[in-house]
Amino acid sequence: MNNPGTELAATERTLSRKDYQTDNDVRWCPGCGDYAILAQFHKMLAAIGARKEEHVIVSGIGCSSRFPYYVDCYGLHGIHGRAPAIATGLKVANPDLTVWVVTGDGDGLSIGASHLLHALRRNVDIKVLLFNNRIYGLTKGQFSPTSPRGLPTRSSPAGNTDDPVRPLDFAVTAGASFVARAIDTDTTRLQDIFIAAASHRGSVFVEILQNCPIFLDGVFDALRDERGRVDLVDGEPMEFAGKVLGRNERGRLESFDTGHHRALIHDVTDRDTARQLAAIDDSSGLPFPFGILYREERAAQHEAVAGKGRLDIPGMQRRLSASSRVRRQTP
Amino acid sequence: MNNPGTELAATERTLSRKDYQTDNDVRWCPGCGDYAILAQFHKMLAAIGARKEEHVIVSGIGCSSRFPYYVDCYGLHGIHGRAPAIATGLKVANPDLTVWVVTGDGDGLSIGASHLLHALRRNVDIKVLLFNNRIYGLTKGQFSPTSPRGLPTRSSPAGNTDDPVRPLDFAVTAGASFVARAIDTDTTRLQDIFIAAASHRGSVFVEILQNCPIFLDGVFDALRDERGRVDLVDGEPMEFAGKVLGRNERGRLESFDTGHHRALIHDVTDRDTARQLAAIDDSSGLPFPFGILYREERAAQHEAVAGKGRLDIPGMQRRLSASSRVRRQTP
Amino acid sequence: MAIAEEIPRRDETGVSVVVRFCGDSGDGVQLAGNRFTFDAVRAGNDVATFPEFPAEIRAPAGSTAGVSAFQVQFGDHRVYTHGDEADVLVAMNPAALTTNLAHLKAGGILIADTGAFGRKALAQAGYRDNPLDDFDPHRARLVGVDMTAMVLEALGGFDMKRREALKSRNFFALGVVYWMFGRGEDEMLQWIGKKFARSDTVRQANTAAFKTGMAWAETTELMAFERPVADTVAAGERTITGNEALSLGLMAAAALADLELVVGCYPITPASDILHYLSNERDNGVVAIQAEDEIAAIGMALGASYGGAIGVTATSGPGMALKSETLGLAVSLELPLVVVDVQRAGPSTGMPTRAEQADANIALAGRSGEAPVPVVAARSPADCFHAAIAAARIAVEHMTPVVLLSDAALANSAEPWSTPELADIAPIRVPRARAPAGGAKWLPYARDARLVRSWAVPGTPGLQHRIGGLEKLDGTGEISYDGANHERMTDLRERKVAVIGERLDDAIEVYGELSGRLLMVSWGGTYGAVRQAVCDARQLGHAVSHLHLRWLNPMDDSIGDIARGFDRVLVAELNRGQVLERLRARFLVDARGLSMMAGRPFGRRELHNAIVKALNS
Amino acid sequence: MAIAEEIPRRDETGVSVVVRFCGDSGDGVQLAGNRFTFDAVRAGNDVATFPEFPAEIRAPAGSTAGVSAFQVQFGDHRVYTHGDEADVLVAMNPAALTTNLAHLKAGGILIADTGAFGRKALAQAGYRDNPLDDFDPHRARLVGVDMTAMVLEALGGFDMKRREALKSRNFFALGVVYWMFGRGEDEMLQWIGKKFARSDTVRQANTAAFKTGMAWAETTELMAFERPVADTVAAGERTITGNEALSLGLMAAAALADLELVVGCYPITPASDILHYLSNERDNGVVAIQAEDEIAAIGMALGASYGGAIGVTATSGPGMALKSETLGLAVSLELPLVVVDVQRAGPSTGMPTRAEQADANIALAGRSGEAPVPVVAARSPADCFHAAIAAARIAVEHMTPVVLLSDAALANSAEPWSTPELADIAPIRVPRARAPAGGAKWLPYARDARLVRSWAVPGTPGLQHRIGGLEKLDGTGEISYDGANHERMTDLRERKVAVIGERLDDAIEVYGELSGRLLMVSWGGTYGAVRQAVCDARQLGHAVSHLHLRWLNPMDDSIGDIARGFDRVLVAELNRGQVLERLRARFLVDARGLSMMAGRPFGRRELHNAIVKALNS
Ligand SMILES: Cc1ncc(C[n+]2csc(CCOP(=O)(O)OP(=O)(O)O)c2C)c(N)n1
Ligand SMILES: Cc1ncc(C[n+]2csc(CCOP(=O)(O)OP(=O)(O)O)c2C)c(N)n1
Ligand code: SF4
Ligand code: SF4
Ligand SMILES: [Mg+2]
Ligand SMILES: [Mg+2]
Repeated sequence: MNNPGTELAATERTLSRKDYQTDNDVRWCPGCGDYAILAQFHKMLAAIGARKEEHVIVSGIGCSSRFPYYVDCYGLHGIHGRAPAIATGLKVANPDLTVWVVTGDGDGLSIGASHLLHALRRNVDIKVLLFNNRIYGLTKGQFSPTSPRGLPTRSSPAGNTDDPVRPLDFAVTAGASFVARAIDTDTTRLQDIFIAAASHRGSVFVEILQNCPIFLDGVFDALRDERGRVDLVDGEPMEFAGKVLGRNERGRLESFDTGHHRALIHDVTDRDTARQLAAIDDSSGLPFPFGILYREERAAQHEAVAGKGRLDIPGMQRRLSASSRVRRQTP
Repeated sequence: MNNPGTELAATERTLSRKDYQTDNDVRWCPGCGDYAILAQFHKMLAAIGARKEEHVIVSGIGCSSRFPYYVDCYGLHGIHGRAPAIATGLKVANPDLTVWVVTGDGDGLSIGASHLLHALRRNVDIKVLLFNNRIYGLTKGQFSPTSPRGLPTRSSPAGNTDDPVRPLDFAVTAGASFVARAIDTDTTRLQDIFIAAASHRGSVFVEILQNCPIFLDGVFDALRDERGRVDLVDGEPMEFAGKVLGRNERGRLESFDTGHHRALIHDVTDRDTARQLAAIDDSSGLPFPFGILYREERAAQHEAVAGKGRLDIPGMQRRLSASSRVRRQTP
Repeated sequence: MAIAEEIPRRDETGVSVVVRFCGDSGDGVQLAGNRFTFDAVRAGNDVATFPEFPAEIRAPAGSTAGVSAFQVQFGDHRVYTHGDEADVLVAMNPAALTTNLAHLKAGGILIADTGAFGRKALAQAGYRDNPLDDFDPHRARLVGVDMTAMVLEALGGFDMKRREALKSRNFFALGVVYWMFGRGEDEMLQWIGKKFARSDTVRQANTAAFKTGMAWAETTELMAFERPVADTVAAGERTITGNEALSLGLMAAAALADLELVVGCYPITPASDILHYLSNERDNGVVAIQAEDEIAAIGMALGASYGGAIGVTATSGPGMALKSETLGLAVSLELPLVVVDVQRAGPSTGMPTRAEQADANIALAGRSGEAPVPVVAARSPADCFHAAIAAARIAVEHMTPVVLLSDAALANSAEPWSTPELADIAPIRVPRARAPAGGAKWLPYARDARLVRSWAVPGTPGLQHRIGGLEKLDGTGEISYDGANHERMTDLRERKVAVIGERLDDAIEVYGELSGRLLMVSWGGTYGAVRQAVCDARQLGHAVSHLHLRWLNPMDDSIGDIARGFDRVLVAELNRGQVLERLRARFLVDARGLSMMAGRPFGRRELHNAIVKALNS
Repeated sequence: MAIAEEIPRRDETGVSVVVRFCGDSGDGVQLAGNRFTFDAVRAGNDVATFPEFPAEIRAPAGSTAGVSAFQVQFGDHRVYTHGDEADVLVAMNPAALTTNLAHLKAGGILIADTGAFGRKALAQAGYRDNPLDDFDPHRARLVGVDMTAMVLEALGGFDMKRREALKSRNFFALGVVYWMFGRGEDEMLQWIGKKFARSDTVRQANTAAFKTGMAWAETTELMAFERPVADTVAAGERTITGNEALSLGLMAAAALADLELVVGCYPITPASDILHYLSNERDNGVVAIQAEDEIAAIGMALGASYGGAIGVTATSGPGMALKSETLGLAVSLELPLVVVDVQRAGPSTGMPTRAEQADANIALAGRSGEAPVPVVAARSPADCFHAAIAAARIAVEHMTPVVLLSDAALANSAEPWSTPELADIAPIRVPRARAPAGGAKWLPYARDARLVRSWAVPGTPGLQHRIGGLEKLDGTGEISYDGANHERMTDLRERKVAVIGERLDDAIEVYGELSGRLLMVSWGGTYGAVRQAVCDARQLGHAVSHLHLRWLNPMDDSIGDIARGFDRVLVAELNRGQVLERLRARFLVDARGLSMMAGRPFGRRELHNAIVKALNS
């Protein structure tokens, strides 16, 4: 895979999704939702004609975070929760790269919540893919910040006592400039979102609902049903299973019959509605939104902080001389 | 102050606010907003007839975090950002205590953002007072997560490039069960909120806008004006400066003339509206809400996780014998 | 600090056997191994086990990455290690054979399920040809048996899918091994009855498979093994792993102190089981919280300690690194706190399931500023119970954070266990603050003769005070920037830990004479292997003694005196000489390191060779 | 590693004077001190300064907590320290006098603003009576001058409030001191003109105050001081503080390597100024980011290094603790990274503005697992420039994280500074990965003769690879749980750091003979004081030498050889013997520690006494 000879040649021709696979044995459990996500990622790279060397995947620790080992681009498997920080440094140092962050519900929302929050807020141009299986997979089945309340796990034998974090709500509130949701098995939507994410300039947050057949099998089954989900399409009404989402007179989201005058037309630039959609959770009694909830153009962080010019020896010699000439007062 | 003889006697009689002061010299800069907050805190303790030994203030690091040294109850001046975690352990170990957390915009929303998020979400019964001066005071004037975009500071000579965090929005999204805002000089409201916070059972988040005359003097001046603020009163319309806040047909907050049918009546239990109010920021063109935005009753964490009974020697001996009898398989 | 010179005991020689089960993660070899071990203990043997799990993520069935193994040594005398090589290897599939054959003694017995050696399975294991086909009889005696077919046949009458039926193969294998070592059939059948009470089919299937295995062994006249017989060694009522013993020890400590136990943890291999065990003890008064990360976990534990409980947090290397700042705060506050580090191979994520002892450095010196902390290390799975009590005792009685070191091998290995009598263990005294007589002012940083400050728990009327991480004035605890005071406080914090040494009876244990040609030094989990190797060497007449360090800090001067009594000193540790460095610096003895970094405990032979080499050098 | 035996130079004796300014934080004593220092340098003197700020929060004006001080020693020879005691003390108010009088030499000169000694001010300082009233002439010669009144009078004509006018008092004081030491009036007036160009009033007020001060000194025939004259010592063009020199050094390193400089920092005293300085260098290509915390800061730095820049993070003790886990990752990844620790007094929050050297432990050993990291320490403010280049050079050329230690005293003290010629400094070679010839596979963990792997920066076509914190196979970098490989990788990581020692010419510096009665050892900021004290002792004829360690890791064997050449070895450090412990462990020499933990650098006399004591013991 890393044979530079063949590689260079390869980038000249069109690559297929197989070309983006690595030699590494994929070590997820049989039936793990991660496989489907990986396949769509490979496919997306082929679809956009990605040059392998221009993509980097930075991850934390978790089953999901093994992702970089399976994609033949640059990859860094970091430490638990810190991928957004590492990716930030990478992006400002090397702004031409397309930087992906793969994280889990524990990695991104428990130990790494603060880094994720601040990276999204700063609009760092990184694409965060959060694989939400609502459980700690790698450490074998403890509850995570997204685990349903009441869930018995190895660390909550009497049931999880915490209310879950809503990842999309977290991301919109934090200030992500691209917020989307997909589910492992919905290949088309995953593909569309990946392609859109790849070209967004700014902080991307994609929640990917991912089944963990070992520790929380079937937790998303209801959302695979058309009654449990609303597929958002920009400019289209928010229809699902013969109904439509709309805003009632108190300003809240509610389901109405199709064609109702209160039906909402999805507008990816409408942050207020995105906030309401993002807040839908287990207890809302509303279908979960899928697709791109929100998208905004705003200066990305690496542009804002970029240094001007490069430090070379003559330049630095001038800088040093100037500082002595000015005879600046030490503060 | 710590003379136990006189202390015990003192708790029998009614204490005045002076009784809650300590011998420590208060070391904030002249004119610092922290003084006013401290005075109201002392007053609140007197007003609720607080027993000194039942209150504990846990803080992080920052000018604001020196607070515990100035209140004659129990106090722990911790490390930067970690007060919510320390307070959580304290509360579960000793549920009869009233536990306050004093933090700053840097302490609570930068290094400590994740702990704060999770403590609020778990509904830990702690009362978080976040002194927001929109700057790092103690370390002498770097920008903080709430600093205005564009602000030149010692670490952002060309202007801060990040969009600020909205503390109330953060808190409501996180799941705080009591969310309020006050400003240092508004003694009445501060007093009311403190008293209400003291009796709330669950996670309290109070943002206190606090002027730092040294590093960011006057940043809140516009909000001291009646046109810049709306004072929320439960059950009353959201009036300000002859106008009123209401929700327009697109579901957004907007200002209307008083008496308009779209005027909103404040309902502290209405989470959706609280979310909208909390999102008001520098760029909204709306007055900033003050008072209690949101309040909810929900099982507090220390109740959910409480152990049953205490481990004593006979009990533990039984436990040990039982474990051998059962001859449990090691997993 | 007392030195216990242990008289070598008669019970250290005898018969012992090593059995190793291996197969796919789904084959139930851990259950088989544990069960076999348990009945060995019940038969009066001493045992030591070593489970090996595949790396974290479940690998595809049949792959070498998915192989799981369990090794047990049992004997009629004191058994210190799980044994270097197996006398009997049970291999459930080709992947297991290829990865485990090296563990089988030359001339040992290999029991293999020939039915599992199909074409696909062989290919998955990287075999071109079936290795059983012309197995070299000099390598080992092959006992091939088509467990797959026999189990399917025996279970033919049950309403089970093939895949499910095959899950009983481990019981067939157990049947064979039980017969070999004359273990009781009845006990096993009873246990199966209880364990699988909820499913008739599974219970009956396992029973049938087990019986078929036993019958097969009997009919094929499979040689019965020389059977180790229980001797003077009091065996246990059950076995216990290090993590379970450690959890029970923490609970026992809380009981002995009459304090609440509050545990703040963030899951991490191989420490997570401590969180799991303690989460199950809510009915026994334990409060266990899964925190958002390791920093929050130690913060919660420290907050709980401040609030009057025994605050505990358990983690492994990467988490230990994250706890450093808060541990420094605990040193400054002088509050009790137990930080458990179940060491795994590092640096960084390293090899999370593998054992190492390379966190001595971070435990002893991984904080900013001068922040001395007592450090104690458990030496065997069952000893984790006592080490946990020792850690909590010192933490509470001396108002200090304590680091308790275990490791991945201790955590998951098992040892015999008998119910300890808490009445035999000294209660833990709590240095509660009391309002001084005569209206005098109570001072948060006033100290007793042992330099311990007293504990004024919030809620106590009249003792309100403020503490924090800034330097504080000796006595009053007020913030102080005075240089002389800082010097004094630094000195106090140092001496406060040093004086703990005076009361640690168990700090140093010498086995053998107090002088001689070679002193082998161990700490923590290397205890067993070193003791075994020293035993062996002594039986060959060598003047070798064994010094085991329970506490890495404080260290008593007598250690230097002892070391100086030997021509050579060899410190065996699973790192590059971290404790060695302290011994050399402290006592200026030219001790040498015996280092191994292979992610596993020392073997008996490795140590034996090292001893011989050291004696001849 | 080369040993440089330095020949003691003639320039180490001569005349030197210590002046100390003290007053309220608002009185501008730091400005006065810096200005005075600057003109001393311009006059050809060597200088060493030591500013003391009040604890973090602004205390009420006039309180003792709010006192600020600035001490400078200047001389016509090499000046190594800011001096133990002041020859001249300028006190701007009673609070300053009471907290600073102890710093004035017996028989020195005390210049005090008598006008500031009013009733209220005296009470605030805790004086019942005015201490100037019957000042003991044996204690010091009191020069009382009513600066307050004279400044108000001189500035009467300006349109200023009293409070504002009084802000010029520091220029009056400067006038007095400039006259005493014959410093040029013109230079000062020019500088005032430039500095306060933006405000006519302030410029004129300061000018008037300064002239009034000079005139007063002249008319009162205040004795002029014996004036140190510039000698062979090449003085600087300006002064520089440690933090500024360090920042410039990092930039110079980036230029020498032709790499980008990316700095991730979280503010913390006393390291924040590095972030401030570098944030100002955006136009020179520096990317400085204020991260959300220290973990993110080092994460960003590491990410930047991965991306092909020199990643740097700067912090102090508590932040250092937080960086431990990521530093471990950097060791495992083998990427260049510079972690700057500007040490302050600990443990925990400690005394944030005070100096200490107690982070040697955490720098050397504060990580989980075996994670060796080179550690270099700057020895003086201007040396921070060179130490920063050295740290970055080793980081880049050897693909390793490096810890660079400074301290609170170095950070804020100043030294003369002349523009370095970058052409005289060897460029930094970047071990860039190149696609191997002949289509061979590039291996991320293949190494050169110095065991350094090559750097394949993302974006480079054909060299895509994956790295991470799990143990990796030697060469390929693939995840590996193999025990033998782990042993090998551990060994490689250790030797990789050890071999760096072979090329460190500056690692050890011996001043004096290579054997004798006493060897004084210093590292980092204790350099100056130790050198001074050894100079003093040698002048008295003692056989004392000085060994300064620039690198705490790796340490060369020759250090042991040198140490063994002396009867006694004394290691002076502002901690409880952290480097001492390493030296003893490594070389088994009975070195002793000279420890001080008072939040300030050693004094010349303290060291002198220690030397005498050691020689007589
Ligand atoms: C500092 C640190 N703490 C804890 C761990 C152990 N750990 C590894 S992954 C993980 C959580 C995994 O959950 P998630 O992020 O949801 O990923 P998943 O495995 O479910 O994909 C934990 C706690 C670690 N590796 N490092
Ligand atoms: C681990 C750690 N990092 C950094 C610091 C330095 N520090 C102290 S307070 C502070 C920020 C203070 O800002 P804020 O929380 O807004 O409080 P304020 O002083 O404004 O009240 C920082 C960065 C520290 N003490 N500890
Ligand atoms: S444990 Fe769950 S998330 Fe992890 S690989 Fe297995 S199925 Fe996937
Ligand atoms: S720096 Fe600002 S916040 Fe801090 S004490 Fe001074 S005025 Fe208050
Ligand atoms: Mg998960
Ligand atoms: Mg602030």
